Amino acid sequence: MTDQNWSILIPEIFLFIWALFIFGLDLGIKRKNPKILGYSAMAGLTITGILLAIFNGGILFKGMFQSDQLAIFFKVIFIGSAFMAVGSSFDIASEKIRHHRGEYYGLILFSTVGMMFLSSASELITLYIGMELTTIPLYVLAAFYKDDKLSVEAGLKYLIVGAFSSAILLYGLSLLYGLTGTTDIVTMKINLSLVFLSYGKIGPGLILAMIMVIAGIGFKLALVPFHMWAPDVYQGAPTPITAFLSVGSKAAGVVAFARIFVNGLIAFASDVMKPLDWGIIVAILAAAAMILGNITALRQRNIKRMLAYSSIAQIGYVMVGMVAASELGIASVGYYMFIYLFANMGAFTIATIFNDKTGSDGIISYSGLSKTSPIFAAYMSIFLLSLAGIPPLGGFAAKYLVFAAGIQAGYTWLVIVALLTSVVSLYYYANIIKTMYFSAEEPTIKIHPSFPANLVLLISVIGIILFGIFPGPILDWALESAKIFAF
Amino acid sequence: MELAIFYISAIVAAGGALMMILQRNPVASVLYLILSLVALAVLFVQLSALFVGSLLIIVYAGAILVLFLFVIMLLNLRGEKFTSEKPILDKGTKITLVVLFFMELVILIKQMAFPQRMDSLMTQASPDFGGVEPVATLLYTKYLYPFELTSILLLVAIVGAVIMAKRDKNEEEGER
Amino acid sequence: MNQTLFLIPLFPLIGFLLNGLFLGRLNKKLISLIACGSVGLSFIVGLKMFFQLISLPENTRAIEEILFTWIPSGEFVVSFGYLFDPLSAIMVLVVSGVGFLIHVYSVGYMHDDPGYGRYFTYLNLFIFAMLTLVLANNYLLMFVGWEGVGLCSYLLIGFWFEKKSASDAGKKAFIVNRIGDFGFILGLFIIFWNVRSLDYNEVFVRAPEVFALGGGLITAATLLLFLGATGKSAQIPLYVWLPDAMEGPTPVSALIHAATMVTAGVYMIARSNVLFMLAPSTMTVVAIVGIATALLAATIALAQNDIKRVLAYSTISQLGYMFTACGVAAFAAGIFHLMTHAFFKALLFLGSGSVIHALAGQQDMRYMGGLKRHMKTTYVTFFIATLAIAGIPGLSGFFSKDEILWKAFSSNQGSIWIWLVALFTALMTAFYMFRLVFLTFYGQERMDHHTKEHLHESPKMMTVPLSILAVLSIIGGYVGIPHILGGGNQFEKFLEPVMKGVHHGGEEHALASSGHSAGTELTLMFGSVALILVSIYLSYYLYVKNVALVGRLRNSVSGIHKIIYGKFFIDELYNAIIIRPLVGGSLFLWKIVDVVLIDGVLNGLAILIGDVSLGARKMQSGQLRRYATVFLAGVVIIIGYFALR
Amino acid sequence: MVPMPHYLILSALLFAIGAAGVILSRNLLIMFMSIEVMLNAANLAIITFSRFLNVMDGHVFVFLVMAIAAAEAAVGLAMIITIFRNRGTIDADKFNLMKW
Repeated sequence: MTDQNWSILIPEIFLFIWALFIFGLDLGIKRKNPKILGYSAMAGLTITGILLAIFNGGILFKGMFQSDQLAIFFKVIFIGSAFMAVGSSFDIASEKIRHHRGEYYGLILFSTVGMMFLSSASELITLYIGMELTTIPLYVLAAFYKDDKLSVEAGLKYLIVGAFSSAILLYGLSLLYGLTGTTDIVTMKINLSLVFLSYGKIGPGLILAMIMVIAGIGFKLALVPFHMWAPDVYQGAPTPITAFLSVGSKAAGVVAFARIFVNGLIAFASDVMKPLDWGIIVAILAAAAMILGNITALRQRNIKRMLAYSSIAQIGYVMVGMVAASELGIASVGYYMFIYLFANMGAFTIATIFNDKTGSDGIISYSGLSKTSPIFAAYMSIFLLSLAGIPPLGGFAAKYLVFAAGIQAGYTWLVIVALLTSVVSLYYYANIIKTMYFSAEEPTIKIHPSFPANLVLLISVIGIILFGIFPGPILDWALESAKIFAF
Repeated sequence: MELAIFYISAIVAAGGALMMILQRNPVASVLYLILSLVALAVLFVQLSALFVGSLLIIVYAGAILVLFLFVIMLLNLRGEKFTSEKPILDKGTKITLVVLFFMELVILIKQMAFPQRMDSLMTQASPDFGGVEPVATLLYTKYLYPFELTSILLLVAIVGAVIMAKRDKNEEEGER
Repeated sequence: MNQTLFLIPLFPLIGFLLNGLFLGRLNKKLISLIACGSVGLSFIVGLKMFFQLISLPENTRAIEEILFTWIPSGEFVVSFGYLFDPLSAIMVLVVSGVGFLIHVYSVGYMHDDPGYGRYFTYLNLFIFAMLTLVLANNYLLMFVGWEGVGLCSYLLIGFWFEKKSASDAGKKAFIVNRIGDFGFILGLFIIFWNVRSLDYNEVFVRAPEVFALGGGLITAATLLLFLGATGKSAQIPLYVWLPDAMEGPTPVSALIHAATMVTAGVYMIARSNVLFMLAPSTMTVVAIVGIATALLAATIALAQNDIKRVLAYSTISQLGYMFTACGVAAFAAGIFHLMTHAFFKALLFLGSGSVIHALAGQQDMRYMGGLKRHMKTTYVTFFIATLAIAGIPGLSGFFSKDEILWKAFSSNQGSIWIWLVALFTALMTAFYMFRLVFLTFYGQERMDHHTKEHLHESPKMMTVPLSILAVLSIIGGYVGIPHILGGGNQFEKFLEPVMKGVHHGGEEHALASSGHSAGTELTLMFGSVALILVSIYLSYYLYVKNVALVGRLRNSVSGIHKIIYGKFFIDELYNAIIIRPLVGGSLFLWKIVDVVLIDGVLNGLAILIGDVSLGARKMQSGQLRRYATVFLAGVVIIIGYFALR
Repeated sequence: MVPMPHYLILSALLFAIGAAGVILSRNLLIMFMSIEVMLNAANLAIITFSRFLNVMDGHVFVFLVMAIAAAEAAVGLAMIITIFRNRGTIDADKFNLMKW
């Protein structure tokens, strides 16, 4: 334990302490002014981001904690999604959440801490704990409206399916441990190649382990067929939490997936390794996710459920980049998640604001929004069009890169499926735009978001447009972060 | 001898688990689960995992499952009926699914190739293998970091459990 | 080089942003000033660049400006840049020029519409997207514009969304175009995959090395690109959206669905001529689809009574012409026709808009007639445009259409059959266009009294653009006078640097490349003109003279009149032998092929996906155990499939 | 010495029984206990591997898994209490307000 650079833990430790501080603050201000809590949570996240920029690069605990570029890239996404979730929570925090406001924000921060630890984990035990640390606060947050039947039901469903998947994941991890004799991902890679070299083959036990790990992480990603919980939970949970689930928690799943599969089991991602090729498994699941997600989204009338199916489909696109398992593939996944952060958080923020005002999540109630709140209708259109992948918004460049990576890696059929389904997807995204702009019904609702929500929306719109037209900086960074894997 | 202990424990563990899911009364379920866990602890000890085995009894059977019992008492669930009106077909499909799952697991586990040293080292473990001290040493040195992470996790769980289980009085109405 | 190119699309973008941000808060004058001014400025810059371009030596006529690297990632570099070469120069001038006139016209036409600001916002966005499409220096940026114009088209078709038919039409256009776009981007991926670049320069230089002539890959790629083009440019089988698109405001039909956006497909194929020339079988498909569309649409147009629908089918038919030209490797002729068509078809649409305006929204020709007395300017300009589209010598349409006919006949890829069908289509075009003119402007005034009293010529804002377009419709063809008439075809020469895929023999190609003599060309030219004149006369006879005869006949009691006016039997004969089957066939095509078959297939597809969607929803039963079961089943199936095989 | 596959197959059996409990039982508490069984099946596998690999890292893993299971159980039971207060039942099939 000598000459270790402990300072790289500072962002995580700070955020943890800040969450405790918010618990205390809630007691201190006697629950009078909910805004202070929200602002301090946002401030804490901002400071964490700054600290992350200062203290990074290095490994701790014999490599169990790695502050490499990939971790930092995704930590920025986590912090960003938490920031936006907090920002869009101001209205519900003052009206719907009467109790435990401090805990509400504190748990968001805790979950973010969990994600940050998870993204830095390069060892199975830490990874598993990071995963639980991410998820357990989210169980509670999903059920945070304790008087609301839907919210509690959402929390319960999330919890049961989550615990179930966590057990499956654990079993998979235990098999990996047994097969390789180690919990360290890099050593695991070495041991596997040793076994391969000495025996000339690796038994099908490995594929069992891989499938169970895919299932466990697939739960977090809401990958078909491990997605069933998602629509219900997304619908019932408080909307900012839904947004956080759909972005932060998914990004955490993505990074965990990348760590285990792209870093540890990279050798088994090609046709040569049949039948141990995890690439084809994930490719089929991704195709299923794109098809099922997009098609089911077509007939949804609730915007949160629609966005749930849409995010099931979106993760399918992300996985196209993942199965490519190349530098471009991982970079495109990073870029995709970055744009997805803006687009999805933005869309959910609008849904939150709208729900505050009208109490409705029905798509039909967005009728004529363009007349009363033209700016927000325009924002929403930008988010949805970016999700659909319309140029020149960020979503287009993201899809382009992911598809290019897929084609480069030889998954042409998958890219064709992705293209076809994205044609379908545009229909339901455009349907909302149509409802907002082309509805003959007289609109009555005018939405006035609070300042932080406005800020979130503005950041998202600027992010989508700016990084859509100039993807350079983000992409370079993502490429840099992809370099940590030796391809 | 060892084999006999294994089989007895295995049967008790599996049977306990099976009985647990077949019970209608949750209290009985918990008791069967405790039985199953005790048998499992015996196997742990047989595998030279003395420390973890005893933890299984102390922590799992002693604390977690008691928590379950508390909750059952608290909710006073005696009266609830879970009469099955589901078609038998549904149940049959599910059972088939589980049996298939088990068969797949068995087939694949039997075909597993393990690292070379595993075959050679199936011998007597060193006397303090799995004892309190070596495990604790590992925990506080090599695995200090996940250990500390777990403490955060427990804190989060406490906060979460309190928030969830607490009955909120609507006192704030007046304040606002 | 000083960078001025990016200004061309920048102005409409600024206009869009200004109008979009202050939506509805500006007064109408300011809105129209911003909207028209921005497009006008684009046109001026375009003109300046054009003169800069022709001052360059012929072989270096291309100005490229790379603004920045758009997607930089290793070998997948895509730059964000504009390319101004002869082809895009023509497109820019047409788009911004015609666009400007239509903007001005719209100021008058949309004056009382509550969505005035919104309208111009969309319109400016459209111009921006269209200019991006034609100025792009790579396929990806072109796709950006391609999607952008599609979006604007969707927004503008559904502009009067209170009408269900309008929003349905928007939806239809949207779905159909998505199918095309899917093909387009898939084609791009094939190109990208093999050439590793999407920049025009690199693609066109490297494509002949990478792809084998007539190879499967290049054929697939070009076919997919062509699928994209059929969507955007309304060709078989994806043409069905265009007639419905007429639900949009008339200036929109003029700008987007006649003059500019729908020609994007032709532009794209002309731009990719190098690729298409590598795939002869695709060329054949293009030519056949083009000519079949031209024929089908012209036949359908014969029996339509809605003035805008006739024009819509006519547009499809003319686009088919352009594709035929591309298909026989006469890309320059295709672009030539694109340009002249932009002039006269925009004029026709605007003229019909003027008519509809005067008749308070009436679009049915059966309730028009006799308008030439009331609307002098509209009538004259409309008539000029009709002459142009019919291909009367001296007007722009003659030169471009004749060029296509001749190329269809003489080119290596062409054949006499294509020429014959094209000629027949031309005859029908002349017929139905004059039918349109006669029904609208001649004969009795069949509208109701109320409307009749309010008949008026449109305001200056509308008639001035009409006049300018009329002038263009006349003189627009003189840039491309064929060799045979002593012109030297400046237009084709101008485009030559872009058409690298076509082997240019210069003079000899145009004259007698395949052994056809100048005499043949002249004969064909005069022959077709004569036939067209006959066709016009037939139309005149049936819809002007005959109408009067029928009227008198109805009044007469005596059967003797029938003999006296024995001519009438000939008319009847004509009617029975020629017109009836033609009209009947036309109706049949419209009802069966268009409405039932193609619409049915498309709608069926949509319904099918919807049903699947419903079914997929049902899987989500809301029960926790079901979710866990599916989860486990997923694991079991995946293990079963992958681990145990 | 009991051969390793014996332990592993027992662990697989326990895991399958646990999974059966989750998908078959309608009582939330029993579902939750079944998940505990699944976790312990995994624990058994880890301990087995640890023994036959002759390294104790697995013991640490199991130790930490127990802590995680405790945390999960605490939150889970609290959630069950909440939903019982909210709906007056812990029948898993009754919670289907959200579907399709």
